[in-house]
Amino acid sequence: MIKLDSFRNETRTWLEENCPPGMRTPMPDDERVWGGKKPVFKHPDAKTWMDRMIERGWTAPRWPREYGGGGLSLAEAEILSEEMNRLGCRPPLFSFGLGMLGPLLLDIGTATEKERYLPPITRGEIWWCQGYSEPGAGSDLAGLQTRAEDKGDHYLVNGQKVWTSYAHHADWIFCLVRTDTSVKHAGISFLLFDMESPGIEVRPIKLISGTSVFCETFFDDVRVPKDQLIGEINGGWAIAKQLLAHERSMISQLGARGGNRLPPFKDMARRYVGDGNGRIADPLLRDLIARELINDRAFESTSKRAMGAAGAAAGLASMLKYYGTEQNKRKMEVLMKCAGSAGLGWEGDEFADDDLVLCRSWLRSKGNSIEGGTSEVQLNVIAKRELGLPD
Amino acid sequence: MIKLDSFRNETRTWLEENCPPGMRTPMPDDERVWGGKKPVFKHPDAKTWMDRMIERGWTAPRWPREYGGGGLSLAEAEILSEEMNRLGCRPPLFSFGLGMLGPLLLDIGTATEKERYLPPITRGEIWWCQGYSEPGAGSDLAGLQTRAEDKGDHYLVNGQKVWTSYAHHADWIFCLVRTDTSVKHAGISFLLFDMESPGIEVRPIKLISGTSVFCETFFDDVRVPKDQLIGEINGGWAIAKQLLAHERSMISQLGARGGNRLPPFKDMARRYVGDGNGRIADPLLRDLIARELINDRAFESTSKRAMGAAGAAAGLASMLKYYGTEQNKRKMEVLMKCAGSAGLGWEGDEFADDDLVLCRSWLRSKGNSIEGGTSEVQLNVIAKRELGLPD
Amino acid sequence: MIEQLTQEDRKLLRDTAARFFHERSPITALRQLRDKKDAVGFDPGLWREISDMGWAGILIDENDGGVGLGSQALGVILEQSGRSLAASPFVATVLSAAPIISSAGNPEQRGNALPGVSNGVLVISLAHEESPRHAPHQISTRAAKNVDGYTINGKKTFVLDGHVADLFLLVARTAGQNEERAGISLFLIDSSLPGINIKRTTMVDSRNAAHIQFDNVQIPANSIIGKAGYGAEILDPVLDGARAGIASEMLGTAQKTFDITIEYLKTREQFGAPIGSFQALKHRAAEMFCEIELARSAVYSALQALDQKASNTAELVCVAKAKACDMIELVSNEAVQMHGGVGMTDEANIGLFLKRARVAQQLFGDVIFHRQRFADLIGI
Amino acid sequence: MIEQLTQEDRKLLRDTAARFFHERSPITALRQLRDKKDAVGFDPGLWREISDMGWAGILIDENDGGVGLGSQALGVILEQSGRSLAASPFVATVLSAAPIISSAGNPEQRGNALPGVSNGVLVISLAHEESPRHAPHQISTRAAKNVDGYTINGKKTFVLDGHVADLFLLVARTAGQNEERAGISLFLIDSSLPGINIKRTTMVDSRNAAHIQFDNVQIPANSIIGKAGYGAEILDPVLDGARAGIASEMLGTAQKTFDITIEYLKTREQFGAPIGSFQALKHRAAEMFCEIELARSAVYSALQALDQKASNTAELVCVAKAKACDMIELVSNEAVQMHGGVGMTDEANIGLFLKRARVAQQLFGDVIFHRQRFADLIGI
Repeated sequence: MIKLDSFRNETRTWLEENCPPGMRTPMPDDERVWGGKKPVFKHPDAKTWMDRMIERGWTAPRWPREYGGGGLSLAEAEILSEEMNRLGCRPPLFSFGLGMLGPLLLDIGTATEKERYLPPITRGEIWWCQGYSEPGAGSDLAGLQTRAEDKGDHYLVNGQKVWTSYAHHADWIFCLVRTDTSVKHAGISFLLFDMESPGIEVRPIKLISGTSVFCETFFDDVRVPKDQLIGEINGGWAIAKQLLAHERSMISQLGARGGNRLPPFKDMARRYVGDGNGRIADPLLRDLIARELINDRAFESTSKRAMGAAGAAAGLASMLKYYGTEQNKRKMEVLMKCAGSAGLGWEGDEFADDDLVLCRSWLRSKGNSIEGGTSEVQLNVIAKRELGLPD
Repeated sequence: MIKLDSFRNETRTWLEENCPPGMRTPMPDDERVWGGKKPVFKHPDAKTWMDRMIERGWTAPRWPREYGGGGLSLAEAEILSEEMNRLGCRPPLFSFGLGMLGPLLLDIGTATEKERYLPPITRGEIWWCQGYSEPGAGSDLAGLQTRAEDKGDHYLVNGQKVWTSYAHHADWIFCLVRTDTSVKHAGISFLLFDMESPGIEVRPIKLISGTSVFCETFFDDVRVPKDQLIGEINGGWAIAKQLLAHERSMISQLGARGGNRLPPFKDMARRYVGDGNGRIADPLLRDLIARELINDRAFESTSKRAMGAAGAAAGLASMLKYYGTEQNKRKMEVLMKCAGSAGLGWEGDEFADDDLVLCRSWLRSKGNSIEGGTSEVQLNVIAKRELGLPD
Repeated sequence: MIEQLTQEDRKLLRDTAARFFHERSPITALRQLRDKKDAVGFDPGLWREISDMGWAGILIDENDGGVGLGSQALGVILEQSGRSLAASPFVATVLSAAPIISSAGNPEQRGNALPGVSNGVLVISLAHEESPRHAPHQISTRAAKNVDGYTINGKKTFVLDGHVADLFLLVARTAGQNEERAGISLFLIDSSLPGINIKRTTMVDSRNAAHIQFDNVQIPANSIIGKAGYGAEILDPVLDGARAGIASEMLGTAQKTFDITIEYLKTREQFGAPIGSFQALKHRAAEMFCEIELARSAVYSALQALDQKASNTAELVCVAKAKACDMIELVSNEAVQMHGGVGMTDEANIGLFLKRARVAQQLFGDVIFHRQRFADLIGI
Repeated sequence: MIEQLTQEDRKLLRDTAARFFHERSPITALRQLRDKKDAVGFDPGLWREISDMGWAGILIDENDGGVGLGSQALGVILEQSGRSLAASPFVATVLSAAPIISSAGNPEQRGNALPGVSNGVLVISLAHEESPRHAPHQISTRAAKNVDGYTINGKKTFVLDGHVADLFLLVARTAGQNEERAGISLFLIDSSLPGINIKRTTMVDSRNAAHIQFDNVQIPANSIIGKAGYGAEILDPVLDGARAGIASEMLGTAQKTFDITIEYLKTREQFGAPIGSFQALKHRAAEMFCEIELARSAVYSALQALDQKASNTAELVCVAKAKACDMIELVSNEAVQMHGGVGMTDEANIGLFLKRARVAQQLFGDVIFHRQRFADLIGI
């Protein structure tokens, strides 16, 4: 305990001295730092902050120091997180490399692979995207058809991915491909490759909310060196499931917080139907709002309980994904009811920024229960894994 | 039009002269007249009223006069119904013979069959019950196993039925039996037989609501004369579907009215949470009540529209059955919320009669969405017949 | 009493309207208006065609240059236009402003406005709401009497097609306090009067409304419709007509949303089978079918009551709009979910239906408003 | 601060309680009490056994003869007793009456009541509610001060196990008006005093409550608990403990209902397959699972807050009871429906769970009450 207390003190001091004031403010979506070969630092303090955290190994606090991580224990990492929250520090770097590929490689990668891929992730030098879904393989992910043919010294990749997040900005992709067409799940492999390889075309997809963070990605005779296969040939499905569980828990949390740009649910509700004292006079709207705030509390408790459970089961991850995203959709609908015509604006100066953000967030929330495995898929998983209901 | 006006006048006069005052009052469930070989007339005026209506042919107003019906046109029958409602006349006779078996025989019965079975129905001399479901054949009705073996001059029936309404009082049964075990739907036949035949045992089923109107019925080597087969041998499934559609519409209407003994929904709600002026002060309960009253109105309009549609499709009958029964369950739950502990009484003088009736009706309502084909079966039918969704 | 259409007439009208909107105003038309950020927000040529069909004058008496077919006929047309999300000043003009003039305008007002509406050359917008949630009597815009007429001061919001309106049907207060039913008056005024400041607002459904500010706007005395202070008596029944009308449009929109979704369920395959073969989706589709049919019955009953001037019309209108709101919220949400990722793309049409649904839900009162009003009307 | 149980202690307690209720108080026990119309309504022998396990004194301090393990331990036991629908005076005595004496009784009152509760020889019922819907401060029963003490006049309803109570914990008003929080006082009185008229009511869940009439009942001055007029300060936190306790029972009841139903889905065959293989039922089962887990988290959080005397305890209790109410309504209704005709028979147990569910929903406030209270507490 004494060791942890001194860690807390040191950390607090370091953060106070090193986190620039501009990095202690709420972060608009477009000021996120994603790193990559051509990094964008919209906020003037963002690069300083990222570089200082990289130097300390705290872009990946729990990873080993040899790969640029912080080498912290679980308890230390929690303290770091608490102290960052206390000061209101922004996360210095966002990346699917830190959140998804890195942990996977730490778990199953060879020494060579770890040395090759992990340091550029902790240093924010490579922007990774993920290639899972295909036009004909959404809920039925294992039905994917993108082929990787063994051409001796390389794989030749042909096919199409969809819903590749930020593929138009990404440097590399981690990608599920079919290496055996005679079987379904057992014919899938996991490849990493450079998005600058010849034969790759990326088209952003415009969403109903007006944003374009997802892409269609086309592969036409893309050559991938064979040493960029991770795990066993045809052993990709196990990797996919591991990554999916992780993605689900990320999305469920995102959903519970109601996205990033929108002020908290209670504040938004008060904005539209609160009186001067923050009370909500209309008893029916008040009841709708209270209902969702109650659900939020119960969901929070459940998330904590699930984290506490030794090795959260797939069924619980699915429960959190399902409930968190459906809950977020309900909250958005409640806010739309509160906002009335003020929430129906698409653009223009006549609407306040928060009003426009509400409308876009409401539309965007509809995707939460689709991306990362639809609600229907989550319910299937729960029925099978948690309840043992027969096929 | 003149003819109808004079029919209305005559009808009104006749009803005013012939319907005893005691038969113009709301009817408790236990004063229903079911007829049969040992008829029970709990109310002193009930027999007079039934006899007078039988004499006039108005226990079955639209059936041909030769079978004891009234021979009325659709328009005339509607006038009779309107005039009976105006005076508050009780239906003189309840029977599955009038509502189900009779219309079927009128449609597909032979002349002999009509002469044999219909007049006792209009005269209330035979109490019919229906033998459809079996312990292993509920939603999957065509999975029934009760065998009828061809023994030359008779069928030998063995097996078990369940949910036979009032089988412990009934004189005869119309019954689905298996006459071919090598096929499913095409191996079912429709038999009529005397419930006094040797080998029949009836056990009433006690429901969660405390009543026992349904029975288990056991057949052990019951001999049924071969001329009591209706329709073709192995042609019973078409008959079953015809009868089921009819039953569904009966139950959906029953559901919408909230059973018979309970005062109307709005009155009950006011009983528990109304102020002196019939207003409901609590805004949340008021909203719950208004919601269901709105659903009631929309359901009424839908029932009328469905009746108007030329030959209501199976999908629409299923829709009415599904919605009407689910709606009734919702209303009962709203009343239970309004009633609080007053609705939780099981028996004893400390609860008002309407309170006890509410609790029993709430419990009974749970069966509405099960009997006559579960809600799940109705949704299957809608998806298939109305929406054409693939199997 | 409005002339009643026969079953056959109605079927004919429905088929005509279905064909018209399908051919002349497909969903691509709405996309084009949106993507080129059209200044008008609807196609005036199409609006003229709609008028030529007699539909702009459908509620207007023959003596005033209309065809006077009544609410059920109107419902038939709106149901069809709802299927193709046709953008037009129908709601602003035909459904809400013109009926006020029809029911209470003096001969001069009628003559100036109604033939122009019927002919599709005049856009009149109802300038009514002052807060984001429908509140018919929450009027604080003041019309102060003076020797030359009235001076108007106040602010209006969510004025449909207000940026291109020739005239405003203005709801203002000549007496009384905010929320009071008494003291509300109606005025038919030119949109180009000095002191009127119009700001177009682009809505999520790609249609347009406006914020309108009135600063010391001087209007002539003969602008008033009906008797000063008794405007709510005129307005309230017209709003009921508009509510039933928008509910009809919602019915068409929801039905089309549902049709598209059922088609998708039959064709989209996952796990080696059409997703419409999965029972969970089947049951949800069947539940939507039930809700659509219930809403349909409610809408038809309300339209019939309007034509018959039935005493329970207001109640039936509440039932119709309340059911239509709940129903379309369910259907539009389920449609997007059942389309999966495709439903989230701007390229698919399903999102346009979702967007229109929420705007229509708010118009003339959402489900909460109508449940409360229903409860008031039936005295619980 | 209450002693915290370790994870291992709690697991041990849960296993012990599970085995105890399963073996000593199976559902058949409740059926027998019901069918023989038992005069007491619970098995006094069983209640003594429960007390011997130390569970009747679980909230009572060791100095008062209890074991003082706190709310989380209590929750563990109630969750298990909820699984077997065990009838006992637990709710009346342990959950609501005794904690009032524990928290505010004077040494004499504590000495007279608490050891008897812990030993299972004393039944004390909280005589509180005056209307059918939970309303903690809606007290019109009067306690009028006089030279000998107080005279009580009024009427109580839904007094759990009131027909066999030795003592009543009476909530009455010494000052103020109905609905006012101030002026409420608490009294510990003998149930056999002249002027007390007790009428047993048999409830749908086969448990018992009573209507109790007080006609000029003279009670001694030392019956009062705490300070006259400040009873709500004592009562309100105790009610929160009772709410969390009943929510724990509901959690166990719902979980057992769900377990039975899942088992049925796996074994019942229709159309040649177990009905649990049909996707629509699977999804509904999975949704129930989610709601149960959410309610579970909410209940555990509330129990923990009670033990830690956290400042947001009341909020968390509202969350727990509100979620438990909605969850058990869903689960009990779905369970009956999924059992089909079998679920409607008295012979199957599932109906008993449905009946108990609705009674528990009403106890100490239904979901509407708790949503409103939550909104009040968080200041919206």
